[in-house]
Amino acid sequence: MTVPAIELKGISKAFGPVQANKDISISVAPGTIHGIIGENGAGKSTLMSILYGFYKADKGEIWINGKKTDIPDSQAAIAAGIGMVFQHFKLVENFTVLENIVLGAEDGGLLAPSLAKARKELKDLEQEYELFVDPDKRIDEIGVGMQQRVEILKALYRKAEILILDEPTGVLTPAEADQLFRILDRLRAEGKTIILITHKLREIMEATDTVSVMRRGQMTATVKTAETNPEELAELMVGRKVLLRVDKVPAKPGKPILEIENLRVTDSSGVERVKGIDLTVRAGEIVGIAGVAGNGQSELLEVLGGMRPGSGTIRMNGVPLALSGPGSDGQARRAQGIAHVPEDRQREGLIMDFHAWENVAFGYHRDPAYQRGIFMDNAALRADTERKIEKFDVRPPNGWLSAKNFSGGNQQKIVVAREIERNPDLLLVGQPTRGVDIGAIEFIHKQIVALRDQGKAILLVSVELEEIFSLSDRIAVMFDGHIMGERLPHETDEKELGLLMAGVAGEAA
Amino acid sequence: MDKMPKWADVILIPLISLILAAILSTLVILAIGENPVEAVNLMVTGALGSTYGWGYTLYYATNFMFTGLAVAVAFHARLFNIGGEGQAMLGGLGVAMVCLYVPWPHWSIALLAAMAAAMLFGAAWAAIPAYLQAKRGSHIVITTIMFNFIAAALLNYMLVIVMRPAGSQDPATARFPEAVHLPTLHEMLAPIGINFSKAAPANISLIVALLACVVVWALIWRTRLGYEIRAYGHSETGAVYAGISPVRITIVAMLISGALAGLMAINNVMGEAERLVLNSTEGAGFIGIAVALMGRSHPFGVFLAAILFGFLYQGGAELALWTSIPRELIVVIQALVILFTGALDNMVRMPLEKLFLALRKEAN
Amino acid sequence: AIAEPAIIFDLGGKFDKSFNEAAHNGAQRWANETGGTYREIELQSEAQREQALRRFAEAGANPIITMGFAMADPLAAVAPDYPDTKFVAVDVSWLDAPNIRQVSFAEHEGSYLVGIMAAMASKTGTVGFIGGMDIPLIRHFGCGYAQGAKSVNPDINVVANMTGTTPAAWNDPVKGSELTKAQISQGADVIYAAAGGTGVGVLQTAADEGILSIGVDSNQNHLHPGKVLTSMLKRVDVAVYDAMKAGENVETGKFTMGLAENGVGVAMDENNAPLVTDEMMAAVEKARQDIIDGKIKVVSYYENDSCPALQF
Amino acid sequence: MDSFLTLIQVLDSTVRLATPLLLACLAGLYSERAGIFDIGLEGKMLMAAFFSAAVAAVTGSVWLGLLAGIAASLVLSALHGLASITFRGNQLISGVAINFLAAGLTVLIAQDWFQQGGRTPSLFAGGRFEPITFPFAETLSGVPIIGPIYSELLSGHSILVYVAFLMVPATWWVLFRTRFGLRLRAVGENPAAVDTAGVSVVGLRYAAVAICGVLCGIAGAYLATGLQAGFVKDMTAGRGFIALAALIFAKWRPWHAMWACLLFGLLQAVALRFQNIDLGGIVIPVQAMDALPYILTVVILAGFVGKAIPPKAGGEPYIKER
Ligand SMILES: Nc1ncnc2c1ncn2[C@@H]1O[C@H](COP(=O)(O)OP(=O)(O)OP(=O)(O)O)[C@@H](O)[C@H]1O
Ligand SMILES: Nc1ncnc2c1ncn2[C@@H]1O[C@H](COP(=O)(O)OP(=O)(O)OP(=O)(O)O)[C@@H](O)[C@H]1O
Ligand SMILES: [Mg+2]
Ligand SMILES: [Mg+2]
Repeated sequence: MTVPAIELKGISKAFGPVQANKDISISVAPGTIHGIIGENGAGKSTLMSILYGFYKADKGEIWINGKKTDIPDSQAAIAAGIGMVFQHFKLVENFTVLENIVLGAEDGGLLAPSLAKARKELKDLEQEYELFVDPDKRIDEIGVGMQQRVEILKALYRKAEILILDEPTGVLTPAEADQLFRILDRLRAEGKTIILITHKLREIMEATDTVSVMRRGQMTATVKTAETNPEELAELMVGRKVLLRVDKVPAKPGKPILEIENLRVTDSSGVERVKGIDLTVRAGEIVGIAGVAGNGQSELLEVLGGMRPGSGTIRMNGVPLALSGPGSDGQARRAQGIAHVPEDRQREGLIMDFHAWENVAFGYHRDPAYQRGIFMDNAALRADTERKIEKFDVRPPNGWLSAKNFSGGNQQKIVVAREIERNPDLLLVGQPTRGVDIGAIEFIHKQIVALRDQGKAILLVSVELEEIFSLSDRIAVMFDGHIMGERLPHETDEKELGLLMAGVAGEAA
Repeated sequence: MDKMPKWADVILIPLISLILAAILSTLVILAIGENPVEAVNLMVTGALGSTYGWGYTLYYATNFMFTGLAVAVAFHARLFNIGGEGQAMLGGLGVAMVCLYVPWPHWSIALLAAMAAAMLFGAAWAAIPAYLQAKRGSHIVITTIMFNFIAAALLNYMLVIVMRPAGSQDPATARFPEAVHLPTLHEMLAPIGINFSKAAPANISLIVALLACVVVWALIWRTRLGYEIRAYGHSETGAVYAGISPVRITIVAMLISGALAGLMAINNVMGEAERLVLNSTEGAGFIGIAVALMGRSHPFGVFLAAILFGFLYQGGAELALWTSIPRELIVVIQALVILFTGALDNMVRMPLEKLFLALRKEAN
Repeated sequence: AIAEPAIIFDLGGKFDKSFNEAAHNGAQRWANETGGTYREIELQSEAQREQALRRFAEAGANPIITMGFAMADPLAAVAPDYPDTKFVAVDVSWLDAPNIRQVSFAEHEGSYLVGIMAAMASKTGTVGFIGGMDIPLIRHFGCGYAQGAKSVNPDINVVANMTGTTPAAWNDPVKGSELTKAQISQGADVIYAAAGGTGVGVLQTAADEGILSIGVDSNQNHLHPGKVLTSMLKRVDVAVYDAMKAGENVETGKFTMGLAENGVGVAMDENNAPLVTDEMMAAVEKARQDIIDGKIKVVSYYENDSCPALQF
Repeated sequence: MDSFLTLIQVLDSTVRLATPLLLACLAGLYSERAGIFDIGLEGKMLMAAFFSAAVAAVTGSVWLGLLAGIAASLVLSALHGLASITFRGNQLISGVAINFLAAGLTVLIAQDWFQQGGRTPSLFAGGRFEPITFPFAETLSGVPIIGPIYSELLSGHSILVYVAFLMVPATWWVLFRTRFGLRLRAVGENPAAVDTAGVSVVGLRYAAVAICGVLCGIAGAYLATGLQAGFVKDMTAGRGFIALAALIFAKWRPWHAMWACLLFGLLQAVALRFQNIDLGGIVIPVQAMDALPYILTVVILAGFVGKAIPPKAGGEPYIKER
């Protein structure tokens, strides 16, 4: 039996009242790729941050290569040979690649020799692992794939023997992801130990030697990858049998509700994110937009929801919408019968410090039903909230709680209740079940389907292919601001969509 | 769950901060070789021991209610308006123009016009920083600081070159005519048999300030605009989602804030000095920051904090008059209050949160 | 009980080494001689003027002595409310209230004398004047000074600057210092500062740069012994002392203190003795007598708001 | 020739007046480059001015005065660090508090120690920084053009003036050529990157704030013991804010900071020397000159003349755990 490269014993960590990690133990063999999966908020990132000395565990021990090691800060982790690529990159955007790599690992007080040495070593590392980067480019000039390589190089430059990657493929196309896995293979061949965090079962199955499953802050199982299958892992992840499809009757699409022609969106830094798309959503159907995060889906939803300007034509029930200037904001969109469940409920959909009853009016606070003279009719608001809490089974059923005091799933229920109950002609839904438990997922999915069955149009954006498959009546795939193609769910599969998502044109697929 | 109960956040933390500030102030008084007990005694009798003292305390408190509300309204929209001083100066200019250049038949009409002018001028002075913040992202803290200095230069110019009566030596306007004299508390309370000091400057502006507290409360917690201001203050992305225009809210909140700061001029310029002098604001714009921080940006809190600072100011003036403690002691106290209730908030909060968490764990 | 007198110093504060300090000295002299006590406050801001007046009046102080013209307006408002209190206003001469004693000085006469000394001490033929806040009172000083200098040397060049337009100009030594340097570069080798606390900077820089300066109000010769030619004394101390001595019975009305009343003069002491020649002494003494006798008429700036000898 | 001499004089006074601005501006530069906004420059300078003058007056040694000034300013820096780094408070509010604290404490202590209405006694030789005369300044002063430039403009300032101007290349070098500078700039842009690279964010930020304190200390000491001969109440007179304005004007870069401070110093010098400026019929009142630095800053901030982008993480406390 070889000595494990990493051994965690009884790690616990609480953030205030939230217990992010509960008594976690895990052991990773050297020279292997060890996967960790778990739902959003399961505590994966927290655990790794503890290993990297970024957070301090409340309880527990860390053993590296058979030695009990104290890791009070990242310096100690680096010294112990640990490198980490965070879910959200930790790069200084207006520094060059080279400066980012030497930052914190300089030799001596002067910069010039450090940079020269790093430049030379970088060449060697590039050769060794096929990690090509331009050392003199600034971080804000290179793409995310490249940024990730910089992060990996940062770790290797610090002589990391253990490499932690936290959801490295979330921002990558399947092709880029494949390249990453080739690199990881090479690293493993060199004898390095790798911990790979992801929720994507496919990646786990393809890349890892061993896999651990986390749920609600606890480690529920560790199994050899070769001895398990996706179904079993999914069950371990959520704690019960997973329902892969939503029960629903076939769609009966009616007249077009939303018609998009040649829509273009440029973000605040001047980058074009949506590059001329055409799309129609009809009454009584759910159109799902699939794609890797960052390919323009968010911007599409935001333009439709009145959150940012765009150009081109959008017609709602045949009437053109203003895409910039007056009449293009969220208030106008709501008046035109568009409701919007935003991608990020905590930053957008709710005011976390408002009471639930104040949030129930959020976006509709100008509705005459909520007014009494020049004042807001708070009594009416609270009565309305009571009803919605009841109907959507929000727990705890207390309208006076602040939004931040509800769990993620219940927060999402408040948002969904508010938007669906408006009975809109068009419902925009972004990542409706991100970070929501399976029970709530089912409930929210049912509500969305019910709305469709009332003959409403629904545009769904999700990065979870599974969700797209189970809800959509029609699927459009976005890549790099374009719609690569539309498919019917029963006529396609994950493989084909994956190729589209990677920008491989439909004909070739 | 919240980390601690609301009452702890709203009452306990400011109270502890205040006590810390008081302890340090006591140390400062000891350090300069004075007797803190005597000093406090003198302050209390000087500020609260007579209707004269009360008259000054309430006069200062009136100023601070206006500027405190001004800072508070901006805080609700997560805007830090350090420009209250300049806005109040400009408000004074507006009041002086209205009072000097228009023949008013009665003080009541003059007061309404002066209020309008004060709010207009104060709001106008806040408008440019607001616009620049909203449209061009210029940091409002820096621009409002700059505008304070520009206001001082402008007022200097107006008083030295434009509004100084011929032959007068000091840079100040002429006295306002008798017709715009505002009723003082002495005049207002005499009919109901209360003999309030004739010499104290507290005047009907106090009533306006109290009304302003109520109006601001209603505005922030009972109207759509207040809802939008608070929503924007908590989350800009949320506001955009809800169709609340950040540009509009930034500008509107700052206009209201500037108008409130400007409105202070009816008290110090029209009610007290009855002419416009240099530095008539006496730093009230800055004290507004302390008042808003202590009052947790709630109008009732602002009201209480304003009274406290009114007391400190009048008490401090008395100290300067009867002892060798300079009036700057008040500036130090004010600094300590801002420091503890504003900047070092977490120093008090973090241990308290831990305490409440532990208490709750125990309870479970 | 006998009421205590009170004194209100202007913004420069009682240690401005000049105007307010003269008043402070007068009050101290009274206190030392009589063993009496008095109340005092140094104003910090414009807005405090009226409060200070009222507070002392309320507390029964009598007489209440105020320093500087800026107290005129608040006095006009407050004095009628306290008819039994006597007020003494230094540097004020234009109010009409029965209970105010208004004391003003013939600063132009004293300035004329120091102007003579400046012109006689100057080697470059250029002398300087640095005023505080630009108001008629200070022009009044400068005007007398220029006339005195020109009486010695009709071709003399008098450069004049004012520090500012607000009361801050009384207390801005940095600016006083910079103005001094500027005047030195224009050739001035004697500079007269009539600028309150700002003058400290003028005298300092003049001493640093090796030229002569002239102080004002108080005797400032000791500030830089051997470097301050003289000081134009304005006997504010006497005015304050007299008022305190008279107590509640101080006579009200308007009083002007000139050379004849010993209200203004030049300071001669051991600090400036080496600088003052016998010739200078004689010229000053002669001019003093001539002014008292009416043989020389020093034109006052107030007469028609302009100066025959100096363009501001 | 006459107007040339006037020009030299104005520039000479520009150098003197720009010095405290420059020192404070560089102080702010270190702090803000590390992500700590500092509107308390004014207060630190004021505190340093008082303590340097007070200690110089008592001991008769200007060098002890300088040390005391730096120490006093450092104490306020530590307070700012405590509030904004350790307790992650609002940096702007902390700055406001520090300004008030200095304004009040200086007068309070001055009154207690010296009973001179909030001033220190005037400083005499030994208690002040004397001008340094360059070699041959006297001899060369007669040479046309070069002479006055050498003997008036360059020579004859106190040592702190030269220190201030030498700090410009030094600051540039430290920020862009050393490891410390790289880390300092990084922590102002993305503290998480520095943290995960194994460098202490807190340590770096405290270091930056401390450097800021030292420079503010020198600035204040220069005011009270170089430019002036003693402390008077409120003697910084808004210079800390002009320095802040210059920092924005300079877009947080050392060389630009020098030019910005010289520009603002020139404005002050001109406003000092000429009351109202007559430009062929149009009279610019002195108040306009006084307000010009502030107006220029607003114009810069408005982004009409090149955008001023502050360090990304500036003003935000670094919070690892939400
Ligand atoms: N810095 C923090 N402060 C407070 N709570 C936190 C912090 N970081 C994480 N949490 C909470 O801890 C829990 C675990 O979060 P963590 O980020 O480790 O989950 P995760 O498994 O990585 O999820 P995801 O898949 O979304 O990345 C969540 O409830 C989260 O809200
Ligand atoms: N940032 C936070 N601040 C305060 N309390 C929080 C925070 N995040 C979570 N909580 C609290 O922690 C509890 C658990 O939250 P969490 O989001 O992990 O719930 P959950 O078990 O995942 O439920 P759900 O499946 O509905 O998301 C919630 O009840 C909530 O009150
Ligand atoms: Mg994570
Ligand atoms: Mg959850």
